Formats: sequence, C-alpha cells, structure tokens
Amino acid sequence: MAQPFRTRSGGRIDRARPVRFFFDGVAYQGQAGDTLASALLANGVHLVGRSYKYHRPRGILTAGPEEPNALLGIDRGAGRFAPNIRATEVMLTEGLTARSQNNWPSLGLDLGAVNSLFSRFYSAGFYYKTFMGPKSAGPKLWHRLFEPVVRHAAGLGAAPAGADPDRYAAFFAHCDVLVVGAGPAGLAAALAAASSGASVVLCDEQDEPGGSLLAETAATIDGTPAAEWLAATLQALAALPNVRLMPRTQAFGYYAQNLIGLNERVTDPLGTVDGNAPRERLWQVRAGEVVLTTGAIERPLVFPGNDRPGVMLAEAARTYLNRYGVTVGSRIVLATVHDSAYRAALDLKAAGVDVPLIVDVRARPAGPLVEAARAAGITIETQTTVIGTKGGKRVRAVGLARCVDGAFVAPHWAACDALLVCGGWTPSVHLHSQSRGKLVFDEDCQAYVPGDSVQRERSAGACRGHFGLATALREGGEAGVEAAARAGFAGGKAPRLAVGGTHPERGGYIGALPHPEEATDKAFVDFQNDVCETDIRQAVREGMRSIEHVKRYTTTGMATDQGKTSNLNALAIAARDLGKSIPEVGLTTFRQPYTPVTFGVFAGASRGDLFDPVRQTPIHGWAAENGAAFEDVGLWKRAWYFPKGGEDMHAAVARECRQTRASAGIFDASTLGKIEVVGPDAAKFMEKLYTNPWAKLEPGRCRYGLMLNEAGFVMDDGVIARLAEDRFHVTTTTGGAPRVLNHMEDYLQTEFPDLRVWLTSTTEQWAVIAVQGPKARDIVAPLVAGFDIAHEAMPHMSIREGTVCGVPARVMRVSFTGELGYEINVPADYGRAVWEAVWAEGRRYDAVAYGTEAMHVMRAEKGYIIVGQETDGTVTPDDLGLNWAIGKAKKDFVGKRSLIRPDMVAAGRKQLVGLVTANPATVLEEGAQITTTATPAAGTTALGHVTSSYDSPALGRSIALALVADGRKRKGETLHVPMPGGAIAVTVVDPVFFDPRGDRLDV
Amino acid sequence: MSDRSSSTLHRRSPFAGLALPGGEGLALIPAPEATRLILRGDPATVAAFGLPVPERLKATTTGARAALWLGPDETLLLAPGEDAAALQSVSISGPHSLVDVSHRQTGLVLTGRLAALCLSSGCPLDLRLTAFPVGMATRTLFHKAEIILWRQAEERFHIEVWRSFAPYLAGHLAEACAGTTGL
Amino acid sequence: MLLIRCPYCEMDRPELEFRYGGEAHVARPLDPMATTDEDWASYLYVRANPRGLHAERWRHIHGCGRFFNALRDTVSDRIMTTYKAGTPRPAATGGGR
Amino acid sequence: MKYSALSVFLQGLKGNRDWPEQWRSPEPKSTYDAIIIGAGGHGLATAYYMAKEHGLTRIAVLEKGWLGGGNPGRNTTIVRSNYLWEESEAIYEHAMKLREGLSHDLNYNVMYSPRGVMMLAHNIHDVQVFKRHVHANRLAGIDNEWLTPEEAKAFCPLLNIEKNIRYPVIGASLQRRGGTARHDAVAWGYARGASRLGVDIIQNCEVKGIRRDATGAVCGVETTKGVIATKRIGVVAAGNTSVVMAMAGVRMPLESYPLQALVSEPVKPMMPCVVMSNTVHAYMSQSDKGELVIGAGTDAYTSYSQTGGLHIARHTLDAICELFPPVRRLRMLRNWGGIVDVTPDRSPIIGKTPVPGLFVNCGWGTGGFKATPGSGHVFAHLVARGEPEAIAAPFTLDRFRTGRLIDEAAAAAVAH
Repeated sequence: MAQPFRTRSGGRIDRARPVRFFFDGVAYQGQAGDTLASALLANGVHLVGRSYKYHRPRGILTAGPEEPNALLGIDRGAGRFAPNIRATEVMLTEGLTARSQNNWPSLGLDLGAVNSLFSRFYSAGFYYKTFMGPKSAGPKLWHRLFEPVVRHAAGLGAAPAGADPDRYAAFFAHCDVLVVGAGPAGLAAALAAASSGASVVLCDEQDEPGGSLLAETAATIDGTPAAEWLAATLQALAALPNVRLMPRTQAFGYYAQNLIGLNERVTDPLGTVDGNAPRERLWQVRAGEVVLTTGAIERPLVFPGNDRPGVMLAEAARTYLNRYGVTVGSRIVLATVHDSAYRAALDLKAAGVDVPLIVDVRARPAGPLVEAARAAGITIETQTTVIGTKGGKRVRAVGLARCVDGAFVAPHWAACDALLVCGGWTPSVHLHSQSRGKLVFDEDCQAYVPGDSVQRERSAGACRGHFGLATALREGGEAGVEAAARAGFAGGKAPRLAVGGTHPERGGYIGALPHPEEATDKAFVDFQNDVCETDIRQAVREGMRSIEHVKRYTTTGMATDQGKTSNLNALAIAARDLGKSIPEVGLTTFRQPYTPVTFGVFAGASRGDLFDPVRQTPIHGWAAENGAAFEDVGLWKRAWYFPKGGEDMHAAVARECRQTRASAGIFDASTLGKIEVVGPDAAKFMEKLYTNPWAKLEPGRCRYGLMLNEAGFVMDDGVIARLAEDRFHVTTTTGGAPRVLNHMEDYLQTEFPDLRVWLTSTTEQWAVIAVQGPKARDIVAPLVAGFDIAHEAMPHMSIREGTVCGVPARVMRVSFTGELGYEINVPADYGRAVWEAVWAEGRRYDAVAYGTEAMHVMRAEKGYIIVGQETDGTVTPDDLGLNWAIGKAKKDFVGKRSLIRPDMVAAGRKQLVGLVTANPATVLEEGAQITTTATPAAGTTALGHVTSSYDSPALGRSIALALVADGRKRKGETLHVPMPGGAIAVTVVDPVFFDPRGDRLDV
Repeated sequence: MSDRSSSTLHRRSPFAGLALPGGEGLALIPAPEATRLILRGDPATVAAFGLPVPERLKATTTGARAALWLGPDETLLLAPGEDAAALQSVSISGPHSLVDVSHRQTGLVLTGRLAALCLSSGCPLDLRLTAFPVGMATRTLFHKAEIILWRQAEERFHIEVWRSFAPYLAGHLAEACAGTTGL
Repeated sequence: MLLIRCPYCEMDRPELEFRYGGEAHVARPLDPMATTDEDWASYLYVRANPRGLHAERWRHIHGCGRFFNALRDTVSDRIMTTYKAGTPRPAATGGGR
Repeated sequence: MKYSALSVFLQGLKGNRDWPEQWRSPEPKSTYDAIIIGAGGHGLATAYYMAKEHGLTRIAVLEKGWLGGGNPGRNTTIVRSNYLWEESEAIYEHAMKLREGLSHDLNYNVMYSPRGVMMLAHNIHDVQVFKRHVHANRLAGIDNEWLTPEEAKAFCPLLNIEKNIRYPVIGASLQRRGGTARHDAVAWGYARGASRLGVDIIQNCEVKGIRRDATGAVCGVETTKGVIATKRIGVVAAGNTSVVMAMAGVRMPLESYPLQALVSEPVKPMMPCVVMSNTVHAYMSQSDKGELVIGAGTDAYTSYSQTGGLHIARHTLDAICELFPPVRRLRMLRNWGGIVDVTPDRSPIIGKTPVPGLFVNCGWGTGGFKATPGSGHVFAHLVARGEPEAIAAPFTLDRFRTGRLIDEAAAAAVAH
C-alpha cells in the first residue's frame, strides 16, 4: 500500500481494509479506523491549509478537536458540503472528498501568501486605524471599496449552497449520572456509578472510547496491557442494562440545572447517507449528577517560526504512531518543557524513527523518562530554547540556543522534517466553567483548574489538573461512587486497579519561549487567527489592560478552536507586559459550545410543516377542494377568497361581496376564539373583564364585548352570548384567543380569586358557519329544529340552542357584514357535513362561499373595526368612537382607571374616521400617512394613518378607515395622503359607509 | 324540509385521511370516539360520574370511563362511546363548571418499544417509569403543541390533543421514529 | 432551561411548560379610581427589577394552569422556592435545585 | 497620534513598537464636575460630547468592569432608523447621521457598513405594519422602501421566496442606509476620543452608593475606589440601571432581560445584508470576518445572568434554518447573552429624575447599539445644560404617569 509513513505493524487501524479518499482532487489510500488527518500523514501530507491573515503554509498540529490548522471542506454530495471541518475529527470513509481552504490558485502556490511580506502592516487592530479615506467620502469608501476586499479575504471555507437534504433529530433524555469523556477516568467513573444501580450515560467525542488508552502501549492495568483492559471494560459496560455508552457524542454545552447538550454524529462517521437515519442527533440530557472526565489538552510552544508544517504536538505524534500506525516524520526533533514529550520520543525511537535530539528548556530535567531517553541514545540539550525554524512547506531545520542569564549562546541549527513540541498540559475545564463553577490558577501545572462547583458536578483526573493513569482511574472511580450516592444510589464500588509501566511526569510553561527580541520570524500564539506574540504585546502597549480587551483587539482565542491551544499562552504574554500575575489579568469566559455544533441539529425536526403547527378548520378540506386561496392568520390557514374561472383576487372578492348582500354568503368562522365562562359569579366576572355591562343581559341574548388591558388600550373584542344566568359563550378574535384566556385566568386567579367562576376554551369544540345576507334565514330555517328563528322569536343579537341537521347546535343571530345573519356553531367533527348541508341549501339561492377578504371589505363598509388593524395597542375606546360600549355605571373594570390619565383625555388624540378619495377609483394604501398639506416638508408631523382601505362593491367606490388627530371634528375637511407619486386628496367622513341606520339587520 | 333538519350526519375525525406512523417499535392509532367533559371546581364532584377522585397527576378509571387530574380545580372526564348530553345531565351539587370538549380535542394511543423515546423528541418531561409511572396523567408539551399525556402501560400512552394540532403531532411522531434509527 | 417546582403539581417541571408573569405581590388597588396618577403609574409600570432575590409570578400554563410565585436569584437564576398565589413572600430559604 | 494609512505604514516599519495608549487608565480624582456611571457605548459617547461640545473636561466615566464590556461588545451590530413614531425616528435618525461621520470625527474606523436592513413580511398583518413604517419614514425624510419578494431576493440571493413554504415571503421593507457597524470600535473610538479630551475613564470601579446633600441633591458617589464628589451624575448603566437608581432611592419602570446572540464559523461571503423576520423570530447578518451573526429574542424572564438557555438557541436556529435552508450545515461557534433594560413602551427614558443633579438614560432595550451616537449626544446636552434638547424631550420618565407612551412594541410589532 502506497502509504510511505505507515508503520509495518501496530495501531488500531484495520490494515486489511484499505479506504480510498481524495484531497484537493488527488486520490489517496488510508485504512479503516484512520481519521482524515492520520490518513494524510500516512501519505506524507503535512501541508493542509493556509492561515487566515498571512496565508502561511500550515500543517496538522494536533490529533483532536483542538486542531487549529487542519480545517477542510468536506463534500459528501449535492447539498452535503460542509466547510471548516477538522481533519482530526473526520473518520475516513470510502470516497471521502476533502478540499483545502483559503488559498488561490492552489494550496501549494497561494498568491495570498504575498500578505506575509506586508505582515508588519497588518498588526493587531490595524483596520481600526485606516481604510477611512477622506472625510468627504463619509462611510462610502469603507463600504464600497475596502469592506468588499476585507470580506473576500476573510472567512475560512466556502459557504454551503442549496438546501441540506439530511435529517436531524433531537431528544430529551434523563439519567442519574452523566459521565463526560470515556478515557480511563471516565471508564472508572462509569463502572463505579453503575455498580450502585444508578442509570449512567457515558459519552465520548471520539469514534472509539478509551481516550489516552487508545495510544497507550507501555502501561498495564490490573496486570494486563491497557488496550486489553479497555476492551474488557467496554464489554463489561455494554453488558450493564443501566449503562448507556455513547461514542461519537460531544458534550458541547453545560446549561442551568444540570442540563447538558450532547451532539451525536450518526451517519458521517459511517460514510453512509441512509434514507432514514439522521446525520446528527441532539441529546438534551437532564442529569442528576455529572462527572467531568474531559482530560487535558497539550499546549504548543510559542517561538519564532513555530507554525511551519511538520511542527506538531508531541503527544499527537505519539497518538498517530501508537493508535494509527503512522510516523509523522523520518528525522524528528522534540522541544519540550514537560516530561511527557520524552514518552513520545521513546515510542518513536522504538518504532525505528530517527530521533536524534530532545531540546528541553528546563535547566535540569530528570526522572525515569529522561534517563530512558538518554539510555536510548537520544541527545538531550537542556536549558535550550528554540529561536527559529527553516523550511518552506515543511520544517527543514530548527534553530536552537542555550539561555544563559538572559543571553542566547551557541546558536545552531538542527536538521529535521518534524519538530514535536510540548508546553505542558491544559486541563479541559470548559464544561465546569460553563456550569458556572469557579476556576483557580494552579502554579504547579501552570494552568487553570476547577475550583468550587455551583451545580451538581465534579471533575476527575487530568481535567482537574491531576495527571497520570493511576490517578485518573482512582479519582474517576471515587467520583463515580460519590456522584451516584448524591443521586440517591449509595453503595457503589470504585474499581481497585493496579497500574504498571507508567512514570510520573512533570513540567509546564506558558507564554513565549525566551528568544532574541530581533527575531526574524513570527512567533504564533493563535495559529488560526494568525495572532503573534508581538500582536498581544502591542495591544498591551496600546492600553488594553483587560484580557477581554486584548482578546477582542487581537482576536486571539476567537477562531473556530476558541483558543483551546492558545488562550493560556496569550494570557501569559499579556500578563508579563502588564507586570501582573496570571490570576490578576483574569481569564476570558468559556462559552457554549465546546466545539462548533451544526445548526441543523439544533433545529432538529422543526422544519417545513413541522416548524410551526399548520392549524386547519374542520371545513378546510371543502375550501381547498373548491379552489380557495388561503392566508396565514397566526398558525391558522384561513380561506382568503374563492376565485372562479380565472378570476383575480379583486374580481372574486367583489363577486363574493355583491352576492352576499344580494342573496347570501357562507363563511367559515371556526377560527374565532371561544371561551365558556361558567359559574354563579360569571356575570360579575364579565363585568370586571369587559368594559360593557353584563348583569342585566338576559339569557338568550348577545352583546358586543370590548376588552381593555390595564393600561386602558383596546386588547380584544367579540360577540358574547349569555346562555344562562351562570353561563356565557364568549367569542374572541382569531389571533387573540390564547392571550385573552390567559388574561382572564390571570385576573381570576390572582386578583378576583373569590369569584366562583371557571373558564374553558371551546375554540376547537365548535365549527362555526356564518350565513349572511337577505336570504340567510331562508337558508338556515329548514335545517334547524328545537327553536323558532323567525325575526320576532329570534331578534338580532340573540342565541338559541337546538339542532341543525340533527346535530346539537348553538345558533347566534349576529352580523359582521351589516346583513341579516346567523352563526351556526356545531361540534367540530360535524362541521364539514353541516357546512355541506348549508351549502346545498344555499345553492338554491345562489349563495356564495366567501373568504376573509370579502369579510374585511363588508365589515369596513359598516365601519366595524378589526382589533389589530384599526387598533395597535395605543388606541382607546373613545378613539374608536366606542364609548357606547362602556358601562357608565360600573365602578371598575380592567383598564378603566387608565382612561382618565391626563394624556388619555387630552385633545389631539387620533380618532377613527372614514376617508373618501376625490377619485372613487383611487384605493388608498393601508398604512399611508395623512397630512394637512399636499406637499409636506420632510419631518412634517402626520395627523394619522390609513388603517383599512378597499374598493367597496356596495358603494361602487373606494373607502377607507383611518385614525386621524381630532378626526371627529374634521368631518368634511379635506386632508392629504402623500405618496411617492404625489399626494392624494381625501375627505373626512363618518366611518359607517353602508346602511348607517342598520335597516338591513332589522328584517 | 324537516328531513334536512334531522338528518343524521357522520362525525369526521381530524385524522380522516391522515397517514399515521406505524411499524416496528412504534404504533399510533386514534382512540375510539368518546365524550369528553372538562369539570372545573371541586374535583370531588367526579364521584357523581361513578369515578374515584383522581389524585394529583393521576388518572382513575371505572369501566371505560376515566377521570384525569389536570389541575387542582380541573378534571378531564373521558367516556368512550357515551352520549355527551346524557352525561352532562348528571346532577352535581355545589358550584362547578361542566363543559363539553368532545370535539375540541381528540385521542390517540401510542404504543411500542419506542413510544417513550419518540415522545421525548418533543416532550421535556422525564418519561422513565420511575419518574412517569403507569397511571400518571398530566398536561404538558410536545414540541409546540399542548397535549395531555396519560401512561396506561409501560409502552402504552393515551394522548389528548386539540384537533387542529393533531396532524402536527402525528407528523412529529413519525419524524421522531425515523430519528431513532440505529437506537 | 430551568426546572421549576410547581407548588400545585408538587413536582419539578421543565421551564418550557411555564410562562413568566412578572414581579409578584404587585397588588391591584382595591379602588383604582381613588388612586392618584402617580400611584396608578407605579402599579402599572414601576418594578423592583432587583439584581438578586426576586419574587415573581409564573403560570404553569402547559401543566395545571395555575399562577404561583417563585423566589429567584436573578444573578444565578437559581430558584430558591416557589409558593402558591395569595400566600406571603417567604424568607429566602430552601434548596433551589 | 493620528491614525491613518501613513501611521500604520510608519509604525509598521518600526515594528509597531511606538503605538501610544488608546486611552489613559487614571486613578479617580477627589471631585469632578460630572460623573457618568457606565462606560458602555452610551456613557462613553456622552462623556465625549460633553467634553467636545459643552466644554466640560473635569468628567469621569465610572465602569465596574472593563469599558465596552457590556452590551457594546455583545450586540449583533445592527444599525437602522426606520422606527414608527416620529419621536423614535428623530433620535435614531440623529444617531444615524452622526454615525455617518463618526469614523472621521473619532479618527477611528467604526466600519459603518450601510449594507441595508431588510424586514420580511410573511402575512397580511406584516404587510400592513411594514408599509405603515415605510410611509411614516418617508414623511420623516428617512429612507425605507417596499420590495416585492422578487426584489427582496435580488437584494439578498440567499432568501427563499418559494410560495409553498410554511412562512412564504410576501414582501419586505428595506432601509438601504441601515446595516452594521463594528461594535467594539464604537466603544473604543469614543473612549479614545474622550480620553484625549481629558475625560477620566476609570475601569474596575463599581459604584456602591449615591450621596445626596441636605437639599436632596446629589453630591457624590461611593465607589470601590473611594468616595468621589460631584454635583451632576448621569446614569447610563443599561441593564443595571434599576440597581444604580435604587441607590438614589428612585424606582424605575424597567425590567432587565437577557438577550442572546450567536455566531457561526466564518465562511466566505454569503449574506450581503441584514435580514429580519418577526413572524419567524429571527435576524441575521454576516460579519466582515465571515461569521453569520444571529440574534435571538429576549428571554422570557428577567435576569442578570449573561448565560444562554439551550432552548433559546434551538428556537432561534430552527427559525434561521427555515428562513435560509443553506445555512443548516453551518456550525454554531459561540453563543452568549447580554442584559437589556426594557421599558413598558419599549422606548428609552432620557431625562431628569426626582433627584436634583441626577439624570438617567436607559431603557433602550434591543435598540441600544443603533442609537449610541445620538443617545450620547442628546444626553450630553441634558447633563451639561440641565435641560433636554428637542429630540430628547419626549422621552421623559413622566410619560408613564400621563399615558403619553411612545409604544414601538405595540405599534411596530418589530422586536429588534
């Protein structure tokens, strides 16, 4: 197999199963079990990307989610492209196609690289200081000239195009103990917690659980090699019914009250695009107790030229060797301040790689690992720092010098094709911090470690700053027992595990390594955002004293890795120049998510018709079959108009209006809100909640009800029927139904709890069929039984209970059109059938079915308001001329007191009036403003605005309703409606345009 | 004429013509037609319907009839196959409110190994048997729809939902079922 | 998403089932018409909005439907206790978790 | 040192070692002519204009954290002035005009990008509301125009204008001068400008009390850095206003709500403008760095915790994915929260208080960043002269007594 850097044996990859993949169009081969990163390295590919600002060549730095450089575009087919994916997190699958980013024309030859020649002019915050152009240019120069350039240069990967065809799923889940991270500590914690009988979830971000054990070759647990113990332990856990093991599952966010967000990758790692299976799943886990065993992240060293391809974290190189059977170079030098790098050196050496040199910045590194390295014949240069590197697209040599009291002596170059670095280990405290747990700085490991917990969580092992396999297993077990006990499951047992073959490891350093001031090359802190040591020092010089300022000014730690490898180094560099200790300078907040999480998985199934409910009335089907156009009203679909034979909306609406007034129209009013108010104190309650008087309303009669909020503004209205002394059938606006019920319950429960009355929503109990028009009675009469609907027996604004088509019904004689009308309420399941019966009856009189638009026109002809159209939350009953609806004798009702506030009774309030245009064919635009002059200067105060405007078939001209300052006093006045094409003259008239005496209702 | 005023029409359920999820692990079927009454006031009055008074967050049954505790002063009566008018004529002492909601909402029975998991796609409650035992009933949320959830057996839930939300509920359960692939 | 103990259901329930109702114990004047504009404005609009313990109304709108009160630390969002509407504000004790 | 391409060039040659401090970090003096509480954008702008236009230089701005660390650094950088009521139009347009010359005025590139703010209409009510805005704005001389779905798509190609989707786009209003500005730059630019004019910006200095003399007038503040005497105090503490005003015994018609925002990983340009939808509850733009900047609505309950709830992020992102299907595969990089102080009518309070010498500027809700220059400018006048100028006059505390509300929420149904 053509994988020059693949070892002959070892590793956890499946050597029997080759996998073909493509990188920048070139075909390569890897093995099953590889990540994209390990497969590229096996093929000797280190150069995988170009940096953000300077377009410097970049290679793979890490083997995990902290990777700042190896961000690639992954193309899984149409609509399935995703940018900025870490090669270290992508499982290699057959035919995988990856593209490098941020380069042109190619990764090898990137013209953007000229930027690095001018890098000195792109120092921290340079864009705040220039790109402004001459004052005369205003913001144009930036927006038109500079910004497009900046925008094109910025942004990492290409944007996806086309809709994502994949499915995403989301679930809530609950468990007694959640363990985050299936390394040795996590495995021990899960075993211990499970032994108590508690339900345990153990999640791990990687494809394979095991954490550091996956790259462990020397250590033994319980006398068996770590790998064997791992296999046995995973089997044991899988066999436990109360344990759920979730690989490929990232715990990305720790929220209030132990709610943790988990992101499970499902199809991508399998390389399949199953028709059914989701690409990813979101798990919203509410955990009784949480154990964090998230390990630690190795820190790079900051020195000139530390970003060349081939410069890699030491433990990452060890992982590629031991887990993936890949050597990251043929001549490898290590630079370290921590013992763990020696482990990597020894394993590489043992694998036959040429490891001539370990550079240790420390004066006297000691311990078994150091001895072993010496014994293995590796030269160790102590008290030595890195002053530079050479190489174009791959490191060629590393520049070294001894530090002797501030001086750099005996500089020399050491040839290598890989430089492994280790600055020590940074505990992954992200989730602990997100849970609002405190952080304390640990001088010993030069990093922040968890302090006191605020939520029910504890950390164990490396993420707590306590390193070593034995420690991890012991602390994990103890944490598991403790967590289970606190979750109510005592008696858990921590596994007792003897560990062999490991050695204590010490060290750690943060900040930039000592190097000559006049270093020729840049020392990078944040690789992805191209933030250098000099940028951070400049920010401090410019007065940025808070680490938040430094971060924002330099953008360090703000890249897609959120500073996992860079934050501490940046902090130390700033602290040094500020002359403060690390804790004094503070720490930037750890925000969700831990690593980037796909938008789609947050949205889950909530898309299309499942995004919001699509509410349909029982009669919807009939309307659809009869060609209705629908409009959205809240969540409801309402029949808008019923076009016949190629009619446009205007023609259809005109016909519906004319025919309704000529004969009859039938309208689906089912969406109207309905509330049954029942109890001995029902009338008393209504008196409080509505402006109108109710005490004297007789059973069997209806009344128009007006509801205010406590601020005195109109909130809702509707016809209210009294069915009995103790029972009201209340109707509300379609959109207002839930709001009104909540408003009523609020006052009933919290202000008037002594009233013996109860509320029940009946909105969907009843299908409502409105029959309006001179022929309404003729149409309804044959269908009803149990009551007399004659004019005298059932006057306008009354209600009767009986049957319609044999179905129990409530029939109200009411009108929203100005015509004789009935609203038939029947149980919803019968709605369609009764509608069809009414329709059949209506056909005998050429009745039409009409929609919401015709309804709007006809009610406007009568000057009836629509709450939400004539009102906007700032309108009082008097503004609308509805004072007649206020019970004058009432001592109190919700909103009454507010109506007498000074500005509620002041002159100049906007009042509802009608408007007619000089030209009857001119239909005003709703929302248009109204002025006294035809040519208002900019800034002229408007008198008001047009609230409703239609072409009225009944009047054969356009009509409009409007709110106009002192409108009622202005009747007869000519005002103006300024439009782009010039003002339209209008005359103020009464808002009731049609049948002002209401004769048509009295038949 | 009168024939038209007394013609007996057939009910049309909101699920008419709707494909409901069914298969290995999950089945959703409409519950039989029933009379549903919301009784508000003193819960003790459910005794008038021959039903034991349900404890907080519980349901009680007598034959096919059931009483579900919805709140301290709100109980849902379910009477499959019974006539609403007849049931409402039951005499009850003391102030109360009895309202027919037989058509406001509709009933569904969700069964199968994946029932609880699929509900968990949109219901934030802890549906483990220890937290939501058989016999528990409560109003809650399923995605953006309000539902009443009554566990009748470990893998059997009775769900009540307002009729216009029924297709949304069914759609999300079907989607959730697909989302469990591999679980 | 918070967990809130409903004092009527006597059970911790997810925040999604609840609706926030603003500051608690803001009583509507018994005779609103007798109040001054200042007092009425204060009832309508002025709120304590404390940074710390806050007595507030919630409604278990997608549960039992009842309004009740909670004592919450507005800095940590930790709910110290919940209690039925109409009962006085308790001392800030009791486990919030 | 004046910032310019030349200075960037010359400093670059010298290895950027000689850049001066952008602002001083002095210790507080014992007394000041005026003290501004809160070094957010509004507070810093107030101090800047007090020094620049009213000749007051013995001013201190006190900040309990670090300057610009509150909402200036947490908002979604959207700027616009297409509000409904003329009082609102006046002050937001005032801010817009000042912003157009701000980079030069401050010699600091605030990156004001008039890329257009588009509001989508999904139903007839939206159309009525937005057209009312368009007409009102035109009368006020503020640009705002109506677009058909096709015109909207042409302006923002990412838009999905198919008719058969859950919430089809049936029209949109567009303010072309609306857009974005670099939030940190606004705060830092004002800080640098004010500091150069002699204003002391004192960070990590929390106000613990407000002192009043026998007449009840303010005479000083107690801080974590000691007592500082002054006869004039301007409170510009945004989400913490209620807390600070309580120190002077003044109760406010305010509630503080968390407001969340999030960004995606940076990608090449895909979103040319700002798009908002109130029906779908989402708004989005793309930063110059390439991140999609996405805003959520305010949380349901008052809180001073600046952390986000998972369900809020979910609700925001399902809306964004519904509106812009191609973003579904992008990934959330960062999610954070700010605190906004909200008044009952969703309009700010800029005015005197019952306490002589104490002035307040608050209640900007989600409009704070849009108004920053104008807000600072008129508040500087109020604190310096003791009387509001015309633009600020309507935004009194007293309007809640008289009922003369400026209700943007009720009228506009525009959340952001």
